[in-house]
Amino acid sequence: MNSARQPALLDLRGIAKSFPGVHALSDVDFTLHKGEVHALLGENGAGKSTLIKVLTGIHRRDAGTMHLEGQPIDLHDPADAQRLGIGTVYQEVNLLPNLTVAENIYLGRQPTRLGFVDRRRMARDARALLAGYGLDIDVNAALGDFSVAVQQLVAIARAADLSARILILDEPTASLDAQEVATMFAMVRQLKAQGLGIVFVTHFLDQVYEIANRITVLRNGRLVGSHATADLPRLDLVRLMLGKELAEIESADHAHGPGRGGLCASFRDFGKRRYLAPFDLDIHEGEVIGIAGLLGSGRTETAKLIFGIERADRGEVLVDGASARLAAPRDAIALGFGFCPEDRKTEGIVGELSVRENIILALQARRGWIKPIPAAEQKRIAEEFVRRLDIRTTDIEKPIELLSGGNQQKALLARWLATNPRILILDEPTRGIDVGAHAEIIRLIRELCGRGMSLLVISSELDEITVYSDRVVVLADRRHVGELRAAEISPRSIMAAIAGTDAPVAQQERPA
Amino acid sequence: MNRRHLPLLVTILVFVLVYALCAAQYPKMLSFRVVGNLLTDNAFLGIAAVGMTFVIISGGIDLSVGAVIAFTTVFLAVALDSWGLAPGLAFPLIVAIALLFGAGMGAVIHYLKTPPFIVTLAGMFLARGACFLLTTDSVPVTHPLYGTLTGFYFRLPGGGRLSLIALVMLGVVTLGILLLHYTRFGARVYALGGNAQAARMMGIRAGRTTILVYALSAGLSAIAGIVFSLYTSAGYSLAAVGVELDTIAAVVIGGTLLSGGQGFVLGTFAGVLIQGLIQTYITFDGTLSSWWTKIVVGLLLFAFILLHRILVYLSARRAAGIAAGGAAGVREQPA
Amino acid sequence: MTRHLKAAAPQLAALFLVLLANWIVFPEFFHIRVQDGRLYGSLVDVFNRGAPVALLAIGMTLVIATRGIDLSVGAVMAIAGATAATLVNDGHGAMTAIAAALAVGLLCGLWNGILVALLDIQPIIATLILMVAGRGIAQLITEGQIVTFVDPALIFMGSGAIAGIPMPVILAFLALCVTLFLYRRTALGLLTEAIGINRRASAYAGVNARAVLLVAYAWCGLTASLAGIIAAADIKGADANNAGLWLELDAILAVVIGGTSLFGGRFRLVLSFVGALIIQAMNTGILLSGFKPEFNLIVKAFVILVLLLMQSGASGALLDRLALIRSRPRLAPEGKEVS
Amino acid sequence: MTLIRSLRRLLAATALSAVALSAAHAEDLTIGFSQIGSESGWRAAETKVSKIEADKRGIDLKIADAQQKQENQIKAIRSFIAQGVDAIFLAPVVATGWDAVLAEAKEAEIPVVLLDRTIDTPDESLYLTAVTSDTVYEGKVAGEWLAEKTAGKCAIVELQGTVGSSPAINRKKGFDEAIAVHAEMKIIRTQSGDFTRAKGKEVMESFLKAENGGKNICAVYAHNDDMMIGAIQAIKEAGLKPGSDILTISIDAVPDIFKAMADGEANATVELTPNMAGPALDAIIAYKKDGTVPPKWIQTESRLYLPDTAAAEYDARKDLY
Repeated sequence: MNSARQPALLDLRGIAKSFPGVHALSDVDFTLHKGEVHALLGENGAGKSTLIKVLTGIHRRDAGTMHLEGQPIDLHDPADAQRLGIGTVYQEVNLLPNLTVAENIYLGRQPTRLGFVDRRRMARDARALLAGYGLDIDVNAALGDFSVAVQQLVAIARAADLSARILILDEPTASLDAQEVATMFAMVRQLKAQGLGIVFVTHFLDQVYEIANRITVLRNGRLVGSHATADLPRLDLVRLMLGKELAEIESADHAHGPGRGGLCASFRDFGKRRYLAPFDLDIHEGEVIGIAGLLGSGRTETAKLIFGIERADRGEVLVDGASARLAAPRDAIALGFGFCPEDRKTEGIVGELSVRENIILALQARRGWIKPIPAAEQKRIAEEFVRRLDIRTTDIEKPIELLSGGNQQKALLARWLATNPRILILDEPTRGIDVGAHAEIIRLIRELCGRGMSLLVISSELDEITVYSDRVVVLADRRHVGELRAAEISPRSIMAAIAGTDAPVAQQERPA
Repeated sequence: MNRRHLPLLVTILVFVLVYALCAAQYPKMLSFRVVGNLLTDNAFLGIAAVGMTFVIISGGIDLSVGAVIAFTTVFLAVALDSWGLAPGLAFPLIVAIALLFGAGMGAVIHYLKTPPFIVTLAGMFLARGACFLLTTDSVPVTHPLYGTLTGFYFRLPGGGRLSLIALVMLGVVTLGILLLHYTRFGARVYALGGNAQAARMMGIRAGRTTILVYALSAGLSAIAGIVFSLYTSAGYSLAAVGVELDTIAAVVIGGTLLSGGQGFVLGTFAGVLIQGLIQTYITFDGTLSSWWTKIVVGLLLFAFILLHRILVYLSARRAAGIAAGGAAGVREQPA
Repeated sequence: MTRHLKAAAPQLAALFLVLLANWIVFPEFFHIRVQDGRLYGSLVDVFNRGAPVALLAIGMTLVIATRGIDLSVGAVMAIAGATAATLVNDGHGAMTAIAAALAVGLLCGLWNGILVALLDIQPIIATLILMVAGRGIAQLITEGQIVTFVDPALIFMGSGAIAGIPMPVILAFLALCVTLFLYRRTALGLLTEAIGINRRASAYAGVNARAVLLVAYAWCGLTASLAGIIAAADIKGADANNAGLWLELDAILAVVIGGTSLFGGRFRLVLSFVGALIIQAMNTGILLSGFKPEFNLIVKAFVILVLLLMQSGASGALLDRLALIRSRPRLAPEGKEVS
Repeated sequence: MTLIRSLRRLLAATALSAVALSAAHAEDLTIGFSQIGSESGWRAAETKVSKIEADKRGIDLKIADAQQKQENQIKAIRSFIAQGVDAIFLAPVVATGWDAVLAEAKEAEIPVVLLDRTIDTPDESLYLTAVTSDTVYEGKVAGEWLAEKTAGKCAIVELQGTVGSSPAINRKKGFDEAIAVHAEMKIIRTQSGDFTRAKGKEVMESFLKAENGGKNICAVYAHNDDMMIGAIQAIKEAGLKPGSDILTISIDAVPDIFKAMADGEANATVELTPNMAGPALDAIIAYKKDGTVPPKWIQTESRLYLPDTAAAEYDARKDLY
């Protein structure tokens, strides 16, 4: 497939790029051939995104050469890249939710008649294009009306249609469930067969082995290796990425916390119409409850109801045996709850504020504005958590938006730990962060429940859930469909519960 | 029906409702004369508001429209009467000047990364100041063409008139609809207002679009100025003070979001008519003192915004309910 | 401290330049003498005349920090002045009148706050309502006339002096200090910035966004009413038609010149205050220069443009800041991440 | 379907309006008054007096406030035509730009009376009559008084009205004409005080500083009394005596300037009467009754008032304002 004689589709040599104070890339080589899926891997901050931004014309390189099918190229802006046939799909910033699906696909190259956009033809073309990938949706509806998965597929369809040569997929699967990933991969294989070169960035190693022909690993802005997938066993890959052996993950055993303490909170017949079917849930001290299910199954909805972001319209909450009010996050916080949302950027961090301010925010909000936390105390709290959670920042006064994803996640965790909560809800705490931070967060989860804190952890990673949960609540179709206890917990049993084939525990009441 | 069109429908519905209420109290308001007046009297406002719609959808704001209108009237009066320029030359010339002026503001906004609010505020001072440099007097335009143009109208039953400037406004609104919804440029404007970064990544040149949007707004303001100059046959440096706020209100009443990315030219048109209707109603009433006029206008604005919000909220909730009930697990929940 | 000074460099340089220009067109600009127990001179005028806009700018800064805007401050000034004047003329004491005027201002601010925070109406439109109706309310109180008053205590608010320093200057500084205390000595400033940057994330962290918004708008109404009292006391009469007319634009301009972003978030009260002084220094300079009044607006437009150029060109740091703010909802450049 | 129904309703309404037009009688007249706004105390007084005068004569006066905008005045006139009023009063905010809309009124046979200010038009048949003072003349009266008072020798500072407004332009013009014949009368500084007290005070403050602490200034001329009241305060705060150290002359004759004159702080004012509606109403009633055509210009007096009568004049006016 990859003929050595014919010039590579894309060839980068000695690329360097630095920002004030940081060498983001130095002397990186990268080669992409036609009809291959090339995984680009590395921890957060390794330089993947910078390399991609150089490739797509968002950043100018400081040094190095770029050749496209043997011709030297120089990119000034994303339009240049688009013209040369380099298309990109990003994890977060993808398309324009306020435009229709068809407009998104054809933005900048709409079919026109007499100078006016031929909307009918555009819709027809868009429908045909998506149908080619097995997607049948209303192309005249706003893109924002569709799920992230559909949006992502539309983004790929646009990029592939736009650029017949190179497609860059920057963590496109980060918020998709297994079935959606499968749909996407079918699409990727189709494109690969058409001869496109595809650059694939991801954190999911399974996916790499499923679809990539070749793997290039970056670390600290440098190239550490480029291998055919078949020649690179998983363990070696992890070693390349981390630069060390990670015994901890491999030896993860089923070490649970000290078991259940007293009953801390219980939800009875708690639910909201058209949002989540009523459920019962007891939370004990020092317990880790895993919440499993596919994306959209009601996992995040459960968290949002418990945390008062959405207001339940039936049922009651008992905290320490007394009925409690849960109309807003502030009520939940007053009861000693905490919640690390999945969408860090829009629901978690307050970007321009410093790491210190982000960490003390919830504590301060709970104390009320009139009693500020003294500056020295703020500094002490922030520094303590920076040390304890190993948050990598040069300065606690640095705006949090300048930190990497994993460190932002840890700072958010610190925000809640500072309030010393009784119940902490973590929604996908390990999503989109690198392997090292991942292991650290799992270690933290164990440590926390060891100290008597109750944890609700939402995760798509069944292995992970299995490792730390005392109990697993399984959801499907916005309903709590089952609950697994200590010995029953395994990836297999969870999947069975989700699928509803062989639920080991009596199913909960179905909603009316 | 598409959910995107909801605010537009609400606006039109409210217009019809308000008109019906007015007509119930003053039957004479339901005449061709009043309809003709609505179109003629608000022609310049409507034209400027079309430009403002583009600016606001692109995520910006333009405070200079009133001043540009005033400058246009003064320029035309001076150019036609003192300099003896032919209208065929003066009209394109002033539109060209305005286009350049708007493009300049767009360039400052884009390249100096300054908020449009401030840049166009400076533009407002500049244009208004430039009027004073030409003349501080109110100058009548005596050119015979003006008489011909203002004398041109279609007679409607009941003494109503569909004037040339009303036709110009209807034309601009139509072209605005075409430009916004049926050209690539229009899609770029939406894209820029929806998410400038994403639009840039999709290959849209933000700078060029920004400059074009502000040039378009200033150019349309100049056309509004020409219309205003025909409307009054004069040039006056204090004309159209505060028109920028009227246009912004019309655009917002028309269902366009000030945060950008969503809106309709047709909605703006309805917004302009609603404001005109409120004024007509107050004149028909004729008992309000100056201060009560202001208070009532404020209250009506409030009532309208409130009604709009309630309707949109109710429909959105219904729509969300249907989506959640019908396609749980596939469609995302609005948070 | 040096960090603060560095951040303030463009504003201080601008103020210096405008004052320098004034000195060039009018060499006696810096002369100050004592007249009837109060300081007297052009520089004093800059502070004295700048006080109302400075007061408006204080409140406006807080509102802008929440990602809002308040167009009604000019109208609130008129209402407050009308209230105070009418009350003293009805035989109430000056203290009662002032308290009532401040209370009315607070109420106006709360009204705006309710529209924005509880009804979720876009700030520019929400406050447009009071901008239009408010002046009508003020005229309703005065019945369209200029209500002249002779109460010495109320007049003292505008033209009195303590230790030679004119009252408006003292009141503006006092308001600045109280606001700084209220926002920076408590956690209110932090919470305001937090909701301005990311309202949803702040709400999830337990910040009562509605309360913070209400306080910001209420405080803005309060400072506007104080400005209105000063403006009325200055001319010994409440001019509902003209008091504070178009001053909301000056106040917004002052905040932006002070370096607070219209996109909300980090705010800088002292520099907004400096921004108001820059604007007034410019106005005073125009008056002293002897230019024809026809040139006023042109000069103003060019000075604003130059200020914008200075802020964006002379200070690269600020440019970066603005660029960052504008791209906030999107990805942070990964190149700046810490590895 | 609804369209047809509304069309039918429209036709019915227009038929109604035709009936209403023919049924107008002289005794129960409806008059529409397009007022500029309430930008000054004088303006509010004019509105108030107009209402009183209309009530006296049993006439229904509909007042439309234009908030200082010409476009609103044009809209109001069109609405009055649509309503079928018997006559229209117009206090034009600006001199130009009325031809088209007044032609419509003429076509609808509705007489128009201009109040307070006149308009700039080649076709005088567009209005029945104009009840105005002569703003150029007002400026002239002020200038002549000052020339006489100072024996033709005076360094004057001028507080202009809003830049571009017609009273500001005309009052400046009249004043300039009056002092042009005196070689030693000169305007040494002129700035706009926007017709307001606050701006009048601010501008005067800077004039005082710029002119050697006010020692170079012999007199101040303000285009309206409000600016002068602000200026008087500025003069006092600068440690000078208004009325003696610096002479004052302004226009309008509002109550507060009489008070200042009574206190010896102002020297003179030129009256602009707020009762423009009275003569206008009489003219319309006569015209409607037997077709008496009034003279084209009913000029109100521009009287000069001096401190001697100030106290009495103040008492006479304070209720109107």
